[in-house]
Amino acid sequence: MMAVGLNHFLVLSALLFVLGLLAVLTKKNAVTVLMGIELILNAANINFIAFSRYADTDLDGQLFALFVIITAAAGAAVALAIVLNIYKQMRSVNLDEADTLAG
Amino acid sequence: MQELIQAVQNSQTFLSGLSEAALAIIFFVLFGLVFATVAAVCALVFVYLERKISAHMQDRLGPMEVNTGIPLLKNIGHGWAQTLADAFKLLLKEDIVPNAADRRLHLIAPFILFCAVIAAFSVMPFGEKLVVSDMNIGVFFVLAITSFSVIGVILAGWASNNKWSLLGGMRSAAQIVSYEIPSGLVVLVIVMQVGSLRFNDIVMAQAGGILHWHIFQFFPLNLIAFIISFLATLAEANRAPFDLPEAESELTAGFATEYSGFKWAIFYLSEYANMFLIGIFLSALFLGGWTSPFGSLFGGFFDKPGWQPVWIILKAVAIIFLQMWLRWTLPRLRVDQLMYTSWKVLTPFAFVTIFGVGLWMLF
Amino acid sequence: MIVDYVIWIVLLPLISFAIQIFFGKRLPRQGDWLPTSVMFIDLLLSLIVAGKVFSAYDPEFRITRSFEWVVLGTTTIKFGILIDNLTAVMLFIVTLVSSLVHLFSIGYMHGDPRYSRYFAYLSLFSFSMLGLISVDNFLGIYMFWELVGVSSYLLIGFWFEKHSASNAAKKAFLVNRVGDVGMFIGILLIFAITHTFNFSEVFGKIAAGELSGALLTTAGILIFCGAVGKSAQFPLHVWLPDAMEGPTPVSALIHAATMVAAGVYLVGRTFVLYSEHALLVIAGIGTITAFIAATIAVVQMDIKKVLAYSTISQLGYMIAALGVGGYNAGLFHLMTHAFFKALLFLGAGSVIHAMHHEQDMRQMGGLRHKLPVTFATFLIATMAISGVPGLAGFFSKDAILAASLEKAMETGMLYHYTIFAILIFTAGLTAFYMFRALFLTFYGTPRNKEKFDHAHESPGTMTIPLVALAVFTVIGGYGKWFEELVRKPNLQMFAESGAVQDATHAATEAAAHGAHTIAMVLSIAFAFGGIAVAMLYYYWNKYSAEAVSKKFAGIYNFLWNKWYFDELYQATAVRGTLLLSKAMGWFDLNVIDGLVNNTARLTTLISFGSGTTDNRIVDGLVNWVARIIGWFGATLREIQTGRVQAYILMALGAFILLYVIQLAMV
Amino acid sequence: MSYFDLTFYVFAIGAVVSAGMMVFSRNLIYCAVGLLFALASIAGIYVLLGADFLAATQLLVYVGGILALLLFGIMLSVKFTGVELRTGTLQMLPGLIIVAGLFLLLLRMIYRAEWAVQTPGDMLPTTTTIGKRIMTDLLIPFEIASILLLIALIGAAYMARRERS
Repeated sequence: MMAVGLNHFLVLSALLFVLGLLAVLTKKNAVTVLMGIELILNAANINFIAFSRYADTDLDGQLFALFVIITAAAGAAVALAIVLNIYKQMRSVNLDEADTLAG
Repeated sequence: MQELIQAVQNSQTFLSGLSEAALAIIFFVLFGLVFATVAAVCALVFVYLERKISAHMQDRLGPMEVNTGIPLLKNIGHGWAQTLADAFKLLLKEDIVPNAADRRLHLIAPFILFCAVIAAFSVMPFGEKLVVSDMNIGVFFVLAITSFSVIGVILAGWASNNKWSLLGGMRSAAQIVSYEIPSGLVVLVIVMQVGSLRFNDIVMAQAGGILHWHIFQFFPLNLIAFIISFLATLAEANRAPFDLPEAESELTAGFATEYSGFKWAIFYLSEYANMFLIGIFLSALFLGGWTSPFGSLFGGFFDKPGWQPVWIILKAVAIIFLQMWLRWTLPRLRVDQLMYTSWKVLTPFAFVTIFGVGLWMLF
Repeated sequence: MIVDYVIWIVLLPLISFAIQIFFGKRLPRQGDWLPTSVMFIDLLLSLIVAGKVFSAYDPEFRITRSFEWVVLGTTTIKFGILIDNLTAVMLFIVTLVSSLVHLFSIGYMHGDPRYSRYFAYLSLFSFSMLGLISVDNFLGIYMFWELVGVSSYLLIGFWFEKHSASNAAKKAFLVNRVGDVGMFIGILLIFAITHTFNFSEVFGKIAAGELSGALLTTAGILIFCGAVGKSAQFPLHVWLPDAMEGPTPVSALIHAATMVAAGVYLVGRTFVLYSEHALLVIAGIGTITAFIAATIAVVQMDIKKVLAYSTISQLGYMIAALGVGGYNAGLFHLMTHAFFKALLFLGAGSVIHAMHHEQDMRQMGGLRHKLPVTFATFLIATMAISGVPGLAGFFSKDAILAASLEKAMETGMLYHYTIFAILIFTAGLTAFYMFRALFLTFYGTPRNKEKFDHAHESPGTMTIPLVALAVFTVIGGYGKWFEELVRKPNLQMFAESGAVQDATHAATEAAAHGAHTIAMVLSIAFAFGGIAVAMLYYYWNKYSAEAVSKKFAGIYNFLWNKWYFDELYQATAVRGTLLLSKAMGWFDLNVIDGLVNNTARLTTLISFGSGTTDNRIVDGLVNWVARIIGWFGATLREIQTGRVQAYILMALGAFILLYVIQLAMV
Repeated sequence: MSYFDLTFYVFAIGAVVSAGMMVFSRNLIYCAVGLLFALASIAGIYVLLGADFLAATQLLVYVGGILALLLFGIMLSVKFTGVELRTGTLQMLPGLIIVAGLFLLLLRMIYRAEWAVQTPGDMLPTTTTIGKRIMTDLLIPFEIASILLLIALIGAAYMARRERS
């Protein structure tokens, strides 16, 4: 295979993004969905860093990725707290049962 | 790592034909094994030391019986081969896995813990050149890798599928996570003074004799930092006064209850490796790492590169002795006391030292 | 001066009528004295007026006074009083007879429950009759004509509880109306052309030739119809015999002297109007009426019926006289007839009064000793009407016959000769049936013993008028005054080009004389013939009337049934109208109601149709739309599953779709 | 096959395989472990891209923090509250189709677009530049991020606390 270039990283990030999305779309358990979301964020980060490397932008990409990681951490904490509360309310964490907003 | 590969490729040995990647794999494996064995050996030694020191502290002899008939070593006595015997015992012991447990996790957990600890050694400075990978973010890397051990502990607790081991795992994980914060903060103090995360930079900053060691700079602050760091890392290793998770009557061995045989040995090994890691880490940060305490006194004789690993290891052993010392003297902390010291004592003091050093450096 | 008198003469009865009708009951003696005294005052005034008019002794005597009554845009209708010799005579006759009848009624109607109202009706009648003869235009005549009709209706139907009386009243009124309608059309015809109602103006216009030829003749005949109706001439005479249902004085006043004379007066007043042809018609009708009435009178058994038919016959004479140009004769006969016919009726009245309201001659007989005054006056009147020389009747009837003969000789037409013949024969008949009645009632043996015994002479109030009338019957005929004063008007009199004395007057004088003597001889002969026959049958009883009636049963029945006129009218007019009304009824019911019902059914049908379409289509449409929206809503709702992951899936799907579309587009 | 490519493929495959494990495994814990190795390999990828500081942060924050948190979440909810360990999947087929479609679109985009790419320079230590940049240009976002974390901390703690009384 040819030398690893930018495209490789982009493909990898796309693949990870897609897998993360798949997890979000198909997993019944809320926590797994959260994991999926984390994966999606990481995929995005790969993109950022790949571009910060291959297009010299004075590490902007990396800084952005750093902030993504920070917010992801905050998000995960709050999300998990919410999931816990959902569990208290509904005695189950399955997303397909949480459809009280159905039309 | 890159130079090694270049060197091998250039040396016309049979290896130079291989592609860079293949060589890289070979070197990875090689280094891994080396460190694993070194760690194992040190662990054995420390286990033996611990048993002897703790015994003598408690005015008893400790293991004396197990010696070997091997001509040279025969007359050492003092049961020096005790740990060898233990090791053999553990290796031969039946490896029981609770039936409802998750077999794979049960297997992986100890290795995650062990890898986390061993990986940290790759960054430790045994000499100016004697560093496996001289990372620019050396210290930060150590902190990051040690956080892996939390996962290992949790998985171990979970994999043994018994509520108490899970609780024990949870508790030790919580303990590790919460003590990570003060140790991280304190590292900041040193990094602030040195201005770089590279171990060698930190160590060289302390060159020039005992007085240049960080511990003595900014007089009280760095010392406090050292103490906080020492306690925090001790707690992260789940040792001594902070080894509550194993100590509870119901929790027995904490998350390692369901482990036996080789996997338990891994746990044991990783614990002592962790102690050794802490030793080197602290000596590098506070006690001047591989610099000789005598500085230029004896004509810089002791500063020669050859001596560097000796100094660092001596300092590490001293710290380890201190840990063992603490273990057999101080009573265990209750869980709330444990959490209290972490959040209400160590973290605030860490902040104080940071601010103090920060201000101090400004003026 | 004279006009004021006349106005008072006309208005006094009206006033008395007003008082009488409202306060009659409360007046002493139920107010019978009021109208009677008023009538005598009227008689006095009319004598004064007559005196003044005749003292002038001028055939051209004429006083008129008129005032504007109604202004209709351009045309103004004038209303006024006309007084000339004819009016004076008529005034005298009417007031005389009316007052005598009032006097007679006091006795006759004594004890009647509606006594006061009777006198009120009498004064109403007098007012209308006096008004009629003094007015100077067509419209006025027509108004009083109607008033007279009404009062005759009221008086005939006075005893309205009697079914026959009310029927008779109605019959009289309706038949009169028929005539009145004809008259009214005539008046309108004249007005349409001459634009005026006034007599003199109309006659002037006719003289000027504005109204002439066929139109003039038709107008004349139409006006004559009114006269036929009122004076009970040939086609419209049926009501008079039935009118006998009313009280006898009424019959005497209305059906003998005055009202029936109105028709003759009208013809007289408007004589100029009638063209040659019209006169022929008038004469014809007159003669026929006379003949028919006479024949029917011969077989009548009721005394009042006999007198009624004799009246009709005498009126026929008058009309015939006018028809043949005997203007003077006709009117003279009117005057004389008024006297002796009123007498005859009052006489019959007292007979009936005496016999306690028994009118059938077969119940009477031999009353001459019981009722000496009544017998004597009745005898004089009978002789007068039969034309016994020396009495009033002879002179007037002879004049008529002479006039007709004269006309016959003048025109030499067979028509006029036949007329003369018939008139002569009728005169005989008249004599016969009058003396038959006389002998049946007063001579022979009394046929109803019980009533005969009760009979007694009528009281003073009743006998006085009889005697007065008797006197006038005797003296009325003498004197040329009538002949000179009441001259036959001709067109020239009214032409604007000044009054040209009728040069022709002398010529006719000679011819007249010849005819006169022949007529006189013949009339006397026939009169005494008639009397002789009557004596044969009823006085000497040589032949029995019954035998004759059986032998000629057919003719007898025919006559007895009054020539079947009533049946004829019943069959034609009455049933015709009934049929017509039934037809109209049927038409109305079926056609119009049918039409209405059908339209109703049509509308219901249409509304039903529109209703259902509205329901089915409009509502259907609305419901369909609602259902569709409902369906959309339901399907769209499916998408809202409530599951977050489903939403993300949809979003991404859409994103991909758009992306692909965008690619395809580029 | 340079050393660089090898390590890239090792980490890439490691990441993808573990991510696949996370997605397709039924057992919650395996998901977590899958995520763990995915994150670790991604940290490796960061190193390959010369972002050594970020690799360390990734390890420290993601693996040490978020993953530990997730594990805690799973274990507490499964062990003590009876949430069944096995999780099913929803609408897998449509999900797969959509995701595959997306992946193709992304690939098409990657290979179609002409990225403004220069040849990468040698890998310099990034910590100092990051430190400088944070403290100069990005000071405000840095402070806001800190406040954000504080809020999240308090919020999560408040929400998850066990109701007293």
